[in-house]
Parts: sequence; structure tokens; C-alpha cells
Amino acid sequence: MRSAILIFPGSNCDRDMMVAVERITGRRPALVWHKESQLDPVDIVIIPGGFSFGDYLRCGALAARAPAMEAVVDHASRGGAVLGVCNGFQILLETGLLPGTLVRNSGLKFVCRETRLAVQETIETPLLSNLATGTELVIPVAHNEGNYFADVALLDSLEQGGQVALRYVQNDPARAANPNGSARDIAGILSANGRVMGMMPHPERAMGNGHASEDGREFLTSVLEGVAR
Amino acid sequence: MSNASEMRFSDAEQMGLSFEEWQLILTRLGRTPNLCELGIFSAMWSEHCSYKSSKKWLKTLPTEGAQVIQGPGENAGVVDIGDGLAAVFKIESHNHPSFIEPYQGAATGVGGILRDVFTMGARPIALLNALRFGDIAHEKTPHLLSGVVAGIGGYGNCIGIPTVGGEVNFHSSYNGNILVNAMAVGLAHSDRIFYSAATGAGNPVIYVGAKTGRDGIHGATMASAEFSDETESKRPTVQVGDPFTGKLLMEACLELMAADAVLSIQDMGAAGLTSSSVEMASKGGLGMEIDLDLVPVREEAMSAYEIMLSESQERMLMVIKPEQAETARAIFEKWDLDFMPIGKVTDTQRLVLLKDAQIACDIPLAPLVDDAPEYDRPYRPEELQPVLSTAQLEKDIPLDEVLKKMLSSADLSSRRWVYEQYDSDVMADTISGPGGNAAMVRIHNTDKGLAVCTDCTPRYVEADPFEGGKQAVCEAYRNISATGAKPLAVTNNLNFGNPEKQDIMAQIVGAVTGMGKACKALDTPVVSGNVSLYNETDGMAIQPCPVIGMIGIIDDWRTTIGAGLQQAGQALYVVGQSDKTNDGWLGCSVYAREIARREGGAPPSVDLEAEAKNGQLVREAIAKGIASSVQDISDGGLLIAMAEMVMAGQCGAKITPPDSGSLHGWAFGEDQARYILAVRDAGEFAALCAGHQIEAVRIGETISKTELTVGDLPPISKEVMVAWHTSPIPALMG
Amino acid sequence: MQVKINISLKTGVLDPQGRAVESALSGLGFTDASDVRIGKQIMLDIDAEDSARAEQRAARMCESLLANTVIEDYSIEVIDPS
Amino acid sequence: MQVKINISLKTGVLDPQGRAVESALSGLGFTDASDVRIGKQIMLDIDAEDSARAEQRAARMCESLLANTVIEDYSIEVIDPS
Ligand SMILES: Nc1ncnc2c1ncn2[C@@H]1O[C@H](COP(=O)(O)OP(=O)(O)O)[C@@H](O)[C@H]1O
Ligand SMILES: [Mg+2]
Repeated sequence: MRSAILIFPGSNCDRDMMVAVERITGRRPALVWHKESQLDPVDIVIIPGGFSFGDYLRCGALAARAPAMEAVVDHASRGGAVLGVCNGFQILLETGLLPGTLVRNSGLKFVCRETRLAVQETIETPLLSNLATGTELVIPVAHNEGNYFADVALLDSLEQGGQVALRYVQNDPARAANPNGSARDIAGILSANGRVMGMMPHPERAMGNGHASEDGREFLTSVLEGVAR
Repeated sequence: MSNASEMRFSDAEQMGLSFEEWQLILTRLGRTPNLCELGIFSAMWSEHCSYKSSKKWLKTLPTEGAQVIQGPGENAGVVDIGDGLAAVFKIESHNHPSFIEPYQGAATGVGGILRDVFTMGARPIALLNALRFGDIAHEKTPHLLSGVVAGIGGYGNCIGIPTVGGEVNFHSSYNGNILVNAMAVGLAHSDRIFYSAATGAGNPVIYVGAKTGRDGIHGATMASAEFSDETESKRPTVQVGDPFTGKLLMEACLELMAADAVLSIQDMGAAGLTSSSVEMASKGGLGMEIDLDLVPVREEAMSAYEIMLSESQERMLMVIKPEQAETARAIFEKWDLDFMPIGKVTDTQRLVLLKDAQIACDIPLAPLVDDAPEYDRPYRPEELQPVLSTAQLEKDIPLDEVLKKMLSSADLSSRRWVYEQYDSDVMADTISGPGGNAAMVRIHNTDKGLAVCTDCTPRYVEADPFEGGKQAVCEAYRNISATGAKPLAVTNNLNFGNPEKQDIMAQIVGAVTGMGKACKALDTPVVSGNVSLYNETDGMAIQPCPVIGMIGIIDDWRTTIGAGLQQAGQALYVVGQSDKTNDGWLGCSVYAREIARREGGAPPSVDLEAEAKNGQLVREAIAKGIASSVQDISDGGLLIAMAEMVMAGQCGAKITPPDSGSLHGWAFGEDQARYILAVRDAGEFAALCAGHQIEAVRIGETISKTELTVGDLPPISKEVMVAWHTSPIPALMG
Repeated sequence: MQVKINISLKTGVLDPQGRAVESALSGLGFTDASDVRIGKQIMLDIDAEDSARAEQRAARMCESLLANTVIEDYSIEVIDPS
Repeated sequence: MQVKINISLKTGVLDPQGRAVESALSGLGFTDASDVRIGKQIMLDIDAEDSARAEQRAARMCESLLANTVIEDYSIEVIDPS
């Protein structure tokens, strides 16, 4: 299993993701600096969370124009797998590898809390291979702009096309399931070919071993085993 | 004032210097200073940089111990945590800037304290804060609270250091003077700590980081002046934080330090280039020469005075090994940061500044540092407050109604609205974040955990500065102990009013003395700190707030436990309470303020020996796996602590009040040195207590229903308590 | 040449910030405000011979970075065609 | 009445966002852009009799919420005084 993690100035979950992937696969991912324009062949590229370029202008906008992202677009166009988490999701949207956009949380505040996700019925994808539809996972979020927005036509087509991968569902009965106002409770989506996924929750922060939940490990294991096949 | 014209006393006075200080400058220089020189003196001699009112008393604090690698006097304190690692930490205030511009003031406070920590070669691993706002109903409070919290999150979340703990309280004395104290904790190799003393005459002095602008000029003197409505309207140029550049600067500095290129390094905090250059040169017993035309600036026509006193953020000054200059430059270029040799170390013991090919400043360093005025300010303690009896305070109100009022009071209600705006999980080593006792972060890749917290109870300090100073240390000690970690050392932030007033000075003296005594008794030396005085508006002083930031260490983070009750059928004990204290100490308590509507009265006294003994017992009960949850008893007393254990837990509790005495005193009294424990095995626990010669009182047991039952009173469900507890702040903030 | 670029959300695109500001305004008693939308204004200097050329360059910058044309519109104004 | 409010940082106040955008532009080959400053543009509807009154209300809104007058300046334009 060969993986690569992109690093932009301002990325801050790169180490966390590296530790998580290495723990699962036993192999350290390649770390790719944003100025590099070439990618060695890998089974998956992971774009980690953080505040690439300070979130300035629009989240992910400046990172999406970095040389390394051209290489990622190439990799994806050859059918390569890509996972973007949090800021990584925002970058994938800015690059156009995924449709729609993420806007400010409806509460207009940064939100860091546990959420419960339900795996949706999707098109064929290696990224959710081990996870049955309906599987529920407790994984935390931490973001300012995680409110997924698309027009009704796009939302309908995502749903009909099986591109909605994860939705927020009730966790704490005393609180709303959806932490950010995201359209139709969407927490993660897939590209039309099922090989690019973006999600707001941070699986690398739910690895057991001192974390409140171990479900992120289950999730990442599914992703990594799926793309290694 | 123009740079060329000769300065007069009136100019010095405008900068906050006294006539004696002005005279001293004339004598030391043997001539009249120019504007730039006078600005440098006034900044270095300001309260903020020189600690002139507090130094005498700070010297009385215990600063030594086997665990201490570096005590006060550097950018941050350094404590040995074993395995070749050290914890580097400090707390710092940003009170005045945060009142003027809450978001940026708080954000730059976080940025500044982070620089203090990574300047020493440590990678920051945790952030905390201690906040005080005015009355929750005051018109400015929501605006200030939301701005400060967003600013703290804005910086910490972006730079990627988890904010894991802190405290927020409200009191009308902070209506015009909020407190924003930020603490950072970092991790370094104990043999690779970096210091600020310049070395080697001839070595290059390098400026790195962001460019210099006209931000916050004379912030250090502003922080040392009393507030009036006039200063608010003057609105000095506010510093703007740039956490993105801060992150790049942090990564670049840590990379450069790993490359073995740095000889000495100092961040540019208060008084910017002035204090950094003066401190580096004077600590090294050397001099420095800087060409101000080489300083990267982002505004045109900046004068020597402005460049020296700018408080632009995200900047550092370093002395590097000359042969490593190119390596260093390459690292900073990689991170897109300015890297500029601006001068050199000299052996003249003078600070010489060039501007436009002329000498803009040439002053001996000794007077700037050694002659910085040190005052022995007179003080007159206020008379001690009377002890209020339970009978004087107890109100005839049903217990559940009191519990409701207390849980939903400004000071005891849940802070979830606040801490959910902080990324408390980034770095993926947070074992327990905000919302419990002390927070715990794992030492990356090891079994060890670092417990951290901030604490102070201003109403106690106001009523009795000495006991209140002791209590702040003890409360932190209890919070650390309740996680199972061993308390190691403290940093402190002394927030007080105007020290020129004798009653305020007496508060400082009392609190520092009490704090010192407690730190000594508990073997938690003071390794760093900060002082913020003149927290007054139009003559109204704040409630004194000497905040303690404490760290502790646990050998195996897996053994730590939380406050939440885990399993039904376990015995609940109170440690530190004999049957005799069942009457409870209500004076100066939250109960007294919220229910009896009476502030003041003597606070509970603090028994340092009991604190040490009880803390030791609790840590052992955790280490041996006897206790399954622990909560220390602080604000609001036993019943509040018990309610918190139910709200955070998986099961409920049924407890029984004593047969006699005051029910409210028992439930809400704030006697010190106490903890509630849920234990797996009552027999083992009894044996442990007997071994320590400590009496623990069994008050009840855990039950499977998630509710709290007190004696024969109707049970109160967890859901109801959580609703009381979590709604007040969101309701206020809309 | 100083150029001003206004970037606004396309109609139909959710503007949570605009909404929240509107409700905050009404909470402060400004019930006469409605339809609040928040956009960006970018001021910059473009080194160009004439204003037509500056405008052209600005448009290029918008297309390739400054605006997210999926959800945003932009307009350009050359302020100081000196 | 439609009102446009521009909010910009006061001169001298650091604009980290503008700086980052400027360097991204130059990385994309737009080396002709400099001095990038980013502000906000707020569009809103104000229910008022005339444009003088609308402008007055907008100024009040800026002072009490929309602008952070410690570090920002604002300007108001009544667009559609119909
Ligand atoms: N209350 C205090 N207790 C102990 N040490 C203190 C206290 N206040 C300040 N110090 C120490 O004095 C030194 C100067 O502090 P400060 O001026 O805040 O540093 P900086 O210039 O980095 O902000 C530091 O080493 C700090 O730890
Ligand atoms: Mg410092």
C-alpha cells in the first residue's frame, strides 16, 4: 500500500494523518511538499486538514492552485484514489475534483465536537469497501467552513447518483445532528467515478488508543484496504 | 515630538516616566536623549518590561526544585519530565488590547505566548487560557466574550495547537477591564534548550519573520497605564495577528534550531525590537549594533523611534553561527519568510542604532536593564473580613431550586459554548480536553501524559489576598491530582489594579506571599510568569486575579481517569471532609453570592498539609486502579461537584446528607482540600486511607439510573441538569 | 493602475454570514434592514499601459484565482487610469 | 432602497490575507499585481423614505455592528434611491 500526504504551508493535520496511516498499514506515507509538481505512483493521495495558506481568500483556494495539485488532478484523471479531509475536502472542491462548495458554518463559529455519521448507499467505490450501508461511526469535526452547499439540482443528482458518502445522524439526543448547517446533512461526498472522496470529519482523530472513539480507524482501514486491492 | 529636537521632561512624562526617572536618564547618558532613545528608556522602564512594582515580591517566590531546568528570567520556564524531555511553558496577559479589539487582542495574545515557547526550542503542544469578563448582563459582555473566544480560536486553531483548557468567569469588577491570559506548553529535548543571551562579538544579528509596520507602537507603556474612557477613544493602532505567518515562523525556527545554526534567539514581544535587542545584548554581557535601514518594513518613512517600538507580530531576532548563514537563509526562504542580517553583536555593552547613515541611538545597556527602577511601594492591607456563619447565609429554598440556580449561574454553567470554538484535538494527542478537571495531552509517541490547567478564585483573593493566593495554587494542584498526574511546577499571571494605591499593593503582596507559600509546600516551583497591573477604569479596580497555570506528569496516560461516573454499585467518598465540617463554609462562596446575594466574608482557609496529603492519596487511588472517577470540590461545593460527575458520566448517584447540621452548608460549602471519588472496591480504598491516616466519608453510591438523588428528596435527572447547565451562555450569546 | 474588484455570491447561493448579520441587525433594532449579502472587495495595483489592459488582466486574475466562478460573480472597475 | 457598504482595513493595519493573495497571484504568473488589499462589500436593503435617511441608517449599522471601527473604515453608497 503506497500512499502520499500533501503538505501546504498551513496544513496542520499532516502529521496526525501520517501517524494514523502508518499505524494501519505499517508503512509510512510519502510526504509531498506543495511546490513539487510530480507524484510518485501511489494507491491513494490524502489531502489532510489544516489552514492551507491561512484559509485566505477562500478556504482551499490558494492550495488548489499549487503545483502539487496539478499532479493530484493528473493522478485522479488516471483513476487514482484521493481522500480529502476537512481542509483537504475544501481544496478538492476548489480544484473541481468534487462538485459543490463549502460555506461558513450556519452558526458562524468554529465548531469542534463529536459527530455521528452514517455510511450511505453509494456507487461502486473502493473507499468504503468494508463498510456496509447504514454503518454508524462516531468521528469528531473541527472546522469553520463545513456547511456543504449546492443547488437543488446538484444535490438531487448527487443523491440519485450515489455520490453522497456520509451523513450526520443523531448522536447526542439533546443536540442537533448536523453541526454546521450542511445541506441534507451531508458530511462527505464522492466523485462520479467513486474514486475521489471529500469529508469534513477527522478520522485520524478517532483512532482509539486514547481517543474518545475508534471508529476513524475502522473508516481509514476500509479506505486503505479498498484502494490497495 | 520630532526626532531631531531635544527631548524635555514633558515628553518623558507623556511616555509615562516620572521626574526622577527622567533625571536618572540624563545622568546616565550625560546628555539629553533624542526621541528614539527616550522611547527605548520608557519602554524598558515601563511596568510591563521592568516589573518595577512587583519585582521585589516576585523574588520571594520559590523557583527551585530538582525538576527545574530553567526558572523565571527567560522567555518561558523549563521543567524536566524525564526521558530526556522537558516541558517549556508560560502564561501571558493581553488584557488591554483585548478590551480595545477583542478578536485581535486575544489572537495576538495567543501568538505571543506561542512565540515565547518555541523561541526556547520547544514545539508547542497545548494552549490554555484564563478569561474574566464583566457582569454577564453588562451590555459589552457578549461582544467581548464572543470576540475574545473567536480570537483565541482563530489563532490557535489555525496554527494547529490544541486549546485544551482554561477558565472563564464573570464579575462586574471586570466591566471595564477584562482579563485575557493565554498559556502555552511546549516540548523540547532537555539538552537542546535555546536561550536569549547573545554570544560572540562579531556574530551576525538576524531579523526573521513578518515585516515591521506601525502597529501597537508603545503597547508596553499602554499596558502599564490605567484605563480611562479617553484611552478607549484614542484607539492606538491595533496589532493584527497572522496565525498563518506564525505557523510558518514556528516551523522555520524549529527547523533552524534542529540544524544547529542558532546561538541565541528572542521573540519580539512587548516593546518589539527594543526589548529583544536590549535583552539579548545585556544578558550576554555584550553590545549590539543594528542598522535600522535594513529592517524589513511594510510602511514608508518609518522613523527610528517607530521601528524600535513597533509591536508588529510574528517577528524574531537571532544570533546565528556565521558559517551557517546560508543554511539559515535557505530554510527561511523555503517558508517564504523575511530573513535579514541587520547588525552584529559587539563587545561595547552599548546599543547603537544607525538610521539614514547616522547614529540614531547610542546608549549604554547597563542603565536600561540594571538601573530600571525598582520600587518598594508602600502597602496597607485592608482589614480582614469577618467569618460569616452558615446561619447568616442559609436561605430557606428547596435544594433542587438552589441546585438549578447554581448550575445555571454565570460562573458555574457549562463552558461548552466557549470551548467548542477551540480545536482541542489537533495533533491527535489530546487524551482529555476541555470540560473536565485538568486536561491531558499525551507526550507524542510515548506512554506519558502531561496534565495542564489554569485556576484562580478572585473573590477569595479580594477577601483575603494571602489565603486566596494559596488557594489558587491548591485548586490547580487538585485539578492536576484528580487526573492522577503528579503536579510539577507553575507559571503565574498576576492581574491587579493600580499598585500605587496601598490597598492594591497589599493585595499583590498578600497574594504573592500566599502563592509562594503554597508552591513551596506542594513542591510546585514557579518557573515563569507575567504581571499585569493598572487594571482599573476610572479608579475602579478589578477583583485581583493571580492566575496559576500548572503542569503535572503521569507515567502512563492509560491510567488517567475522568470525573464522569462509570458504573453503578460503586461507593462514593469525600476525601478531606471530616464529619465536623458538615456544616460547610458558605462565606465568600458562590452560594453566598448567587443565593444569599451577599458578597465578601472570609473565604475558607487553606490547609497546605492537608492539600499535599489528600492529593497524594487521590493520585495513589488512581494509580492503583481503586478509583474509577474523581472530581475535586471547588466553586459551588460538594453538590455541584457531584452533579458534574453525573452529567459527565454513564450512571447516576444517590447520596445521603448528614443527620444534623445545615443542608445547604453541606451541599454548597466550599471547604478546601476535598475530592469526591467513586471507588471500585471500598475495602481497598479504606485500607489506602488508613495507610495515609486520612479519613474519608462515605456519602453514597452510584446507581444505574442517570439521576442524582439527595436523601429523601425527589431525584433530579441528568437531562434536566444538563439543560440547566448548558443553556445560559448560548442563551446570552443568541 | 488602481483596480477595484467586487466579488459577490451568485443569486441562489446560500450566504450564512449574510443571514446571520441580518438577524443580528434586527436583534439590535435595525428591523429596517433586509436581504443582506456579503461579498468581497479587492483593491490592487496593476502595472499596465492602459485601463483596458488593466481590466483584462484583472479579469484573468478573477477567473484563475480571485473568484470561484461556480458560485461567485465579479465586476471590475479601474479607478485611477492615470 | 438598496445600499452598498464597503468596508476596508485602515491604512497601516496589517492585511495578511492581501499579502497571501498577492504572493499567490505572483506564483500564478501575475507579477504585475501589487498592493493587494482585501475588504468586504455588504449589500442590503434598507426600508427608508429617502436616500439621506437610508445612508444615515447604514452608518448607524456600520458603527454598531458591520464595521470594526478600530481597524476598519467604511463607505456607504445608496444604489437605488427609487
Ligand atoms: N508573576 C511572575 N512570576 C514569575 N516570573 C515572572 C512573573 N512575571 C514575569 N516573570 C518572568 O519575568 C520574565 C519576563 O517576563 P515577560 O516580560 O512577560 O517576558 P516577555 O518579554 O517574553 O513577554 C519572564 O522570564 C517571566 O517568566
Ligand atoms: Mg518573550
